[in-house]
Amino acid sequence: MNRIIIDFEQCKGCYLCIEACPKGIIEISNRLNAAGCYPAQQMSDAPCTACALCARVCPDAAITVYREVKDASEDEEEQDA
Amino acid sequence: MNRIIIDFEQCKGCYLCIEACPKGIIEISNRLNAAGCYPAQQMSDAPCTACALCARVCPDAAITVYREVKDASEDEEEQDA
Amino acid sequence: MALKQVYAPPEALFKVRSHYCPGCGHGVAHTLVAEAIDHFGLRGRAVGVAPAGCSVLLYKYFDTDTIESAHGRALAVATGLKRANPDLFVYSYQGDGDLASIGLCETMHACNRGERVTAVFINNAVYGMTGGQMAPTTLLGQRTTTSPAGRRREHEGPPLKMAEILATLDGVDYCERVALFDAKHVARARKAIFRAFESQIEGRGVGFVEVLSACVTNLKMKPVDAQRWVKDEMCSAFPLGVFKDARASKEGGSDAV
Amino acid sequence: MALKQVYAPPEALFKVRSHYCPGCGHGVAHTLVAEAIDHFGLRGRAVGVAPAGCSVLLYKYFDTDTIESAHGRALAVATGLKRANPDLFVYSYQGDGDLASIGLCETMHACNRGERVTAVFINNAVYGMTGGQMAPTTLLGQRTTTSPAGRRREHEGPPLKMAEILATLDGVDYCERVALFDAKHVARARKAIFRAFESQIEGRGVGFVEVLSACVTNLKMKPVDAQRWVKDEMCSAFPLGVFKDARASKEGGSDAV
Amino acid sequence: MTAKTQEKVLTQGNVAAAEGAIQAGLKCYFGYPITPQNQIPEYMSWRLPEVGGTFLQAESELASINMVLGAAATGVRAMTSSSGPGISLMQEGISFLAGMQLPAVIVDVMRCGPGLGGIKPTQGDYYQATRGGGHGDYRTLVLAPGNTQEMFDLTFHAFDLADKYRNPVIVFADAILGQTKEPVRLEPLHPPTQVDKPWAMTGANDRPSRNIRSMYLEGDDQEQLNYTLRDKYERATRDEQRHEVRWAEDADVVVVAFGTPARIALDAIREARAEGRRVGLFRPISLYPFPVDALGALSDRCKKMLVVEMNLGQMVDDVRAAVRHDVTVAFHGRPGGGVPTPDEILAKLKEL
Amino acid sequence: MTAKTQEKVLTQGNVAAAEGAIQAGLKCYFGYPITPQNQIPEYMSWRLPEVGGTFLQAESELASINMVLGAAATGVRAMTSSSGPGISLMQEGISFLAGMQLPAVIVDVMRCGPGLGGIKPTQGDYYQATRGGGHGDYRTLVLAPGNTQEMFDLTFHAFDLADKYRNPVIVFADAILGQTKEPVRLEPLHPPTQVDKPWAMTGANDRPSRNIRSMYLEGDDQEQLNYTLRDKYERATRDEQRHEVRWAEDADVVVVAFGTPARIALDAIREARAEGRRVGLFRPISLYPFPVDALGALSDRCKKMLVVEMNLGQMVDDVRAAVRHDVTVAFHGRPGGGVPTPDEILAKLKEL
Amino acid sequence: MLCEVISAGFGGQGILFLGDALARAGLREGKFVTYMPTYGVAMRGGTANCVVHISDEEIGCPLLDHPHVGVILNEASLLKFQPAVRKGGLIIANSSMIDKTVLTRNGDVKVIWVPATELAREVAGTERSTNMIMLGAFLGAQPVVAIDTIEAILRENSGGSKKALLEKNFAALRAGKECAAGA
Amino acid sequence: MLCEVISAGFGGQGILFLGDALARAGLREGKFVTYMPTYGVAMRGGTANCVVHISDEEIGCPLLDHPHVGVILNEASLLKFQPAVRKGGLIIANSSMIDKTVLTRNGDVKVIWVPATELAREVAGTERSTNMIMLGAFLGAQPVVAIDTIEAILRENSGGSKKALLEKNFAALRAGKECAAGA
Ligand SMILES: Cc1ncc(C[n+]2csc(CCOP(=O)(O)OP(=O)(O)O)c2C)c(N)n1
Ligand SMILES: Cc1ncc(C[n+]2csc(CCOP(=O)(O)OP(=O)(O)O)c2C)c(N)n1
Ligand code: SF4
Ligand code: SF4
Ligand code: SF4
Ligand code: SF4
Ligand code: SF4
Ligand code: SF4
Ligand SMILES: [Mg+2]
Ligand SMILES: [Mg+2]
Repeated sequence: MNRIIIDFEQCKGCYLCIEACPKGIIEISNRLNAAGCYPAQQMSDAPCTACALCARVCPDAAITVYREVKDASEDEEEQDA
Repeated sequence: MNRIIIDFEQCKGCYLCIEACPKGIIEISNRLNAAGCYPAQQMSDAPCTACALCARVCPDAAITVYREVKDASEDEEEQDA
Repeated sequence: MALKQVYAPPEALFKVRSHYCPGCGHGVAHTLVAEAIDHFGLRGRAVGVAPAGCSVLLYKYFDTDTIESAHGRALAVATGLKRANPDLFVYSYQGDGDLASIGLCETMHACNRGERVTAVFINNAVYGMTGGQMAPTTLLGQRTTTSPAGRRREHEGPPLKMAEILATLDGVDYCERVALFDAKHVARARKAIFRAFESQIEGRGVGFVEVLSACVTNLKMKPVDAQRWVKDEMCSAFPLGVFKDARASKEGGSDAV
Repeated sequence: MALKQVYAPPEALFKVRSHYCPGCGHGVAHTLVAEAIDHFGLRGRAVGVAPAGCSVLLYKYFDTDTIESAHGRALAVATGLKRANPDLFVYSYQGDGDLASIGLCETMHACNRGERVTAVFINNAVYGMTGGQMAPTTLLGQRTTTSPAGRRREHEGPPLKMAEILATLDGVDYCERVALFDAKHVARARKAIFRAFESQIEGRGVGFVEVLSACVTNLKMKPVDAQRWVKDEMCSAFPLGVFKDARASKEGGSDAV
Repeated sequence: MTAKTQEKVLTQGNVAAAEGAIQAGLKCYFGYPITPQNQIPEYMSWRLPEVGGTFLQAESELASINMVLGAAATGVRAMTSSSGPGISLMQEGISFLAGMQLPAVIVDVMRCGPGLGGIKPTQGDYYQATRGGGHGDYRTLVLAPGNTQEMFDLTFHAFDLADKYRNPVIVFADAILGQTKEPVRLEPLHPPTQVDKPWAMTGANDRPSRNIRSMYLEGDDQEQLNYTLRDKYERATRDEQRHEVRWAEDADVVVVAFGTPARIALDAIREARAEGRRVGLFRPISLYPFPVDALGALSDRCKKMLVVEMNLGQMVDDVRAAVRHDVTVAFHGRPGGGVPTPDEILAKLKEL
Repeated sequence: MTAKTQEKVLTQGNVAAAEGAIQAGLKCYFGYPITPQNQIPEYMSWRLPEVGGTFLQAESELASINMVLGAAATGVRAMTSSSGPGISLMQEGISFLAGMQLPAVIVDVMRCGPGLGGIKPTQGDYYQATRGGGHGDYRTLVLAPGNTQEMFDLTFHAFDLADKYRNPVIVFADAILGQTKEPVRLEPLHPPTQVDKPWAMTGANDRPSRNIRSMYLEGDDQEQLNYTLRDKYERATRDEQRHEVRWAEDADVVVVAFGTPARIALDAIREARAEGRRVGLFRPISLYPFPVDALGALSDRCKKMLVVEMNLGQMVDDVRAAVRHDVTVAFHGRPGGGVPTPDEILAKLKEL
Repeated sequence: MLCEVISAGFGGQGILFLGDALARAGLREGKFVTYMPTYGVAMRGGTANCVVHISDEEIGCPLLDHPHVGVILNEASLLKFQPAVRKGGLIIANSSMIDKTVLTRNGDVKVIWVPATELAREVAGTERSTNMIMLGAFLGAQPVVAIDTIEAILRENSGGSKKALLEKNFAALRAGKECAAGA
Repeated sequence: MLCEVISAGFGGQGILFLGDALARAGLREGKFVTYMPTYGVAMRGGTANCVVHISDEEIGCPLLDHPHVGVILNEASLLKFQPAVRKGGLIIANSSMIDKTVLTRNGDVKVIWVPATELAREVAGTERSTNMIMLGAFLGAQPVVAIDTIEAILRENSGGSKKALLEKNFAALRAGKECAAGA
């Protein structure tokens, strides 16, 4: 399944990703990170499209996006499209 | 008769007035002033129209223009027209 | 079936927690510039010129050579770098106080000379680093710590429109104003920055991008509200669009998004 | 029958021999500014701000209060004067190096703020006072003591068009470019300067006049030839005309002479 | 000194300086943001209009100082404030103010350098302020507050001095003084001194036109201008030296320090005295003119001096030049944001 | 010294300085016109391209110094030149160069101030050059040529020093030195010194990325930077003092002067010697570091010193600090374009 | 009598407000006081701290020297400032945000743990009153100024519109005080 | 041997060229030389002067001190510089432009009047050679350097195109020399 990973310590809790996600599948964690904020996280098992809109708007480059593919080598050029 | 007076010491001998005079009645004096140049002067008895074009272009405010009038008080506002 | 990374932070960014406030536009702009460095393979010859402003710590984030500059003088420093070694790829990154207030003289002259540099301009309508004072780009009526009653046209003049002004200068090859308030506009901003990189790579002149960005802290808004403010208030004072594209030989702000 | 004076030098000019070179445009520009002071009866409340440049000795010629300014800072000094005492009539007088090179930042910001001052700008395409170095307004191909092979677009950029640039700024009420190469154009320049005085008198904003003028010495030409050069070369690089008249609410360079 | 807290208000140093200027009759403030003095323009932005003055944020420090020059030329009281890089950018303008003999006040709340440096406290700009960082044979008068009350009092006083000498005056503070809040009496002890300004740009209405300039081309006029300035500086050196001295009567060792280090030294001296050491404190308040008379006299009576600064040793030059006898002048300083602690000073005192 | 005129070319001081820079391997010149140094940019505008370098007239001195900073950061030799007001405008940039530890050469051909002043000769900017007119605890190395040949030689040398210390170096001349033509050997006595620049901005191609800055925010890094600078200045003080001394062996009285006043003093001393007076000359060549060692040693041997400057007394502070015994240090100076004459100096010598 | 207090926490936790109120109260009670704030680089989310001196005689150094009291709101600040606190001094620590095991000072200073964030939510309904819980606890343990004086100061400084918050802050002060009394 | 020469006149009269040629010739002949120009404020039409020192030993002050010789091309300059000339010195004055009655030095210096402007027009066909007439006259009266050396210098410094002017200047030098010889 497609998914995003939000770096727990890198996230500053601005929640712009929540606003950006067309699927509404990002939520606020209830754990505090070292910097004193509650990071965002993907809702468990929510249907991510790997559209990366959340990652685009994240000011802290905290989000990595993964797509489920048949073979990990396809779509090489996607990132710079 | 209309006429101009060129201040002998103020004049720097650039001769722009000569170029500007539509009547061609300004010439170069053959006397040197204190600053070491030959001032411009009105040719004697030449027909000046008092158009003041020479004065307008003089960079050294060296030219005064006189028009012959019936009565010295007329044309008060001429200068700022 | 396997998981393939389709988006990851650019290589040209160090993986560190930044000092920027949560939701600050600087972070997004950094990512875009770093993506361009990656894309064009410039890490090995790029030099970044940092301003005085919230982005003064550029060196902590960009894995390229970087140099500090005195407040407002980034484009003079960039000129020195590029003239001394034209093989370098020189990008400057400045805030509105830096580029448009104290540095306006250097900005205009570098643009008029057509220095082969890429200038990224973060317009957040306020002095972020020093605590929210009025910027040259502060909107009319906007309250700041030095315009407590709101900026007044008769007293301080209206905000300066840098993209419009710089587009009139001969040495500017590309000039666009973009904004970061949603993903679509971030994508557009990315394109603009890539294009501004090309101005330099192709030796055409200054590539200039004005980026409307939220200073959440000094707006005293939540990040989401700050984005809305950028969209509603800033974008109407500062129309988005391409103000000059000398390569395409079509000028003017017609290409608005 | 009697002789009536129909033209005499203005009262606001002292009757002294100036230090200007024979044929230098500064002298004509001085006369026009002084005529405006006379016309509007401003001698008693006018303060002239002198630049660094050939016109640094303004105080020797103008019979109004006058103050020196550091190179390029005339409009900052003018701002200080006018803000401190709005009853003063403040006129600045600057060369191209002063207003458009080192002072560009102060020039732009004062114009954007709409300071109620009158700015006279003598563009003679060269640094007169310091011996003929390249100015921001030096023409492409023009040889100067620091552009011995002629100014090159790719190296120094093209001449800056101040009237066009400043006309884009909100605080400028009136902006015209004039030239002094013949009596007709001197008359037009006089009108422009009078109009720029009105910008201040009516509290409307900056009245700006760019005056194309001959630096005979550094052109190394006879005065008459230098005038022709202004007419032929300068006027084609710097089109004459009204670039902004906020009072008439019609803008643009259409009103060309 | 007693606390007399009833009439005092807890006030930040920067704000105290700003209000001191207001009370001195300030009419125009021009400035540009820079930490650690931003509270001055921020305060001025609402406070100055309240009293009918003009606040304008300038586009740069270069513009600020030249706006101040223009405003001062009209005869009103005008000021700016800044720090490190901004003060450096003002050096040309300050030189012009001195050469044109215009009164102006510049509040300089130092940050650590060189270069962009940081916003930590320092006194690294002593040379710049006291030697005239700009070009030419001029001096700025320099006043160094030692606490928040003096931020108010000396800024107020600076305007009187500026008018009296027609010269720029710098109020010279470190970031600790700028940021610390203390109880302050926000009223001056006397009204501001009014002086005639028969040189001001007021329009040549009923008088011959005037000119203000620094450039004198005829004969040796430029040289004469410099002698005029020298005469003023000599008068100031005679009349304007200020200092504070404590426990000097019996002191073998005197700590010389200005600004915050003098406060820090106070703690060290108290401890030293508690240990039975005879240590005194000399605090220069005017840095130019430097209080050479009092310090020279004191040097007749003590054996050693310890100069403490938040820099690598700048005022120590003036101390060495001022002492008369073979007094040992030792130095302890920390640059670049380092702040000497009472413990360090105490240790140094013990070493002497 | 002999005339050796065969190989020499009549050269103006400004041009000699410019050619000295070219011979040192200058790659980038950025500058802005100002009298009395315009011949430097004018010469550079055609000469530097000839040797493959870049000449660019900057929009201001502020831009110049920051362009120099950018160019120097790439590792090439870069310079600017200016005078009074222009040098004041560079103070922020010079402080940055020092803080960022970048090598650069600034030729300062003084004009008289303060303010706009005039273009007559002066030495009124000694404090500015030697005390660091900018903010922060930094110093610039300062070399003071005494004749046209030294305009060439010391400008050449300045680049080696700048690289050695990674610090800005000022070549400090008066307008007479800038304008006078004299026979000059326009070749250096040795090739320029090449140093590695493992800090330069060359692109992080095969190495980790680099950063050049003056701002250090972590812990006490900013303080440590200042100690690094201090260490460099201490090294320079040990290794770079330069001076010239004449007739010192038997001198009772020593004239101390730099630049043109030292030449003028030469005439006065010749006359004094002709009258049987034992007068010597001490000419500091490095002004920072000041040649304290040699001057201190000389003060052991003479009775009186007469400091001659074209200002109101600035270097005299350094002389007073350097002399070791109760040597009387007298001063004769003329500011604002006044030039001391041999007669005046002779008269002063007789008064002593 | 001299009391030097360091108060530290995240930016946004109201550290500076706490210090300012304490200094004003000291002044109101006729003491010499100084208040010195410092900021981190980051505008938000960084750390903030301030030092307050309250004394019967003129105050020398207004900076952090050897504080008698540390009022510590987060873990990073405890790590940073605990070594500075004087022997025999006092640390008030926010146990809601600090893992107690990071405390290294034991025995030579008195430590009072206050679950301030939680308490604030409880008694004031908002975490924003955490600072007042901490101040109340400090003054409960060591009454350098009266809580009444603090309340008077807060009342004066708050406009009418902030009445509700004011009451919450008073409640927090009292809850903090009680908490310390129980310690 | 030391010779200090002040040359002065209107800007544009070739004063600086005269001084420069003199100094170069001195250098060519193995002497120590200095050449120091000054300018007035006005770029054109003002006054110009320069000081040349030629000596067998190292030159101290390169400025105007007590000149041995004044080469004076206009009246204002004679008024200004005649007092400075050393007793026993020499003044070469351009009688075409100077009213002889303004001379106040009599007896204590040698004065040679040269109708230089007129002579230049005559022998060189242009007033632009006035300076060379004056230089010739000076060197005729006091041969600190050989006129041949001056000619060599002039030749080297002039591009091919200026040949005609060069010949005129040579003629002027010789005419000036003769004129002084006759004095
Ligand atoms: C000469 C100088 N003046 C002032 C400052 C203080 N200063 C640092 S950053 C800055 C402005 C920051 O605003 P901006 O450029 O808009 O950047 P932002 O922080 O908003 O990104 C100022 C005034 C300085 N460092 N140097
Ligand atoms: C800070 C500073 N830099 C340089 C100068 C030298 N300077 C004096 S006037 C001038 C430029 C003159 O040119 P312009 O402004 O075009 O006036 P013009 O003489 O042509 O009328 C310069 C560079 C100065 N006085 N101050
Ligand atoms: S946008 Fe980034 S920093 Fe903001 S909440 Fe989402 S992951 Fe965290
Ligand atoms: S990749 Fe798209 S769908 Fe998935 S979390 Fe991000 S925004 Fe939502
Ligand atoms: S224009 Fe004026 S200065 Fe020029 S020649 Fe005519 S009168 Fe003389
Ligand atoms: S007034 Fe007219 S006609 Fe008379 S001289 Fe002047 S230009 Fe000629
Ligand atoms: S203050 Fe504003 S610009 Fe600076 S980091 Fe915070 S949000 Fe960004
Ligand atoms: S140099 Fe040029 S601008 Fe200056 S006075 Fe002469 S002609 Fe006029
Ligand atoms: Mg900003
Ligand atoms: Mg010009």
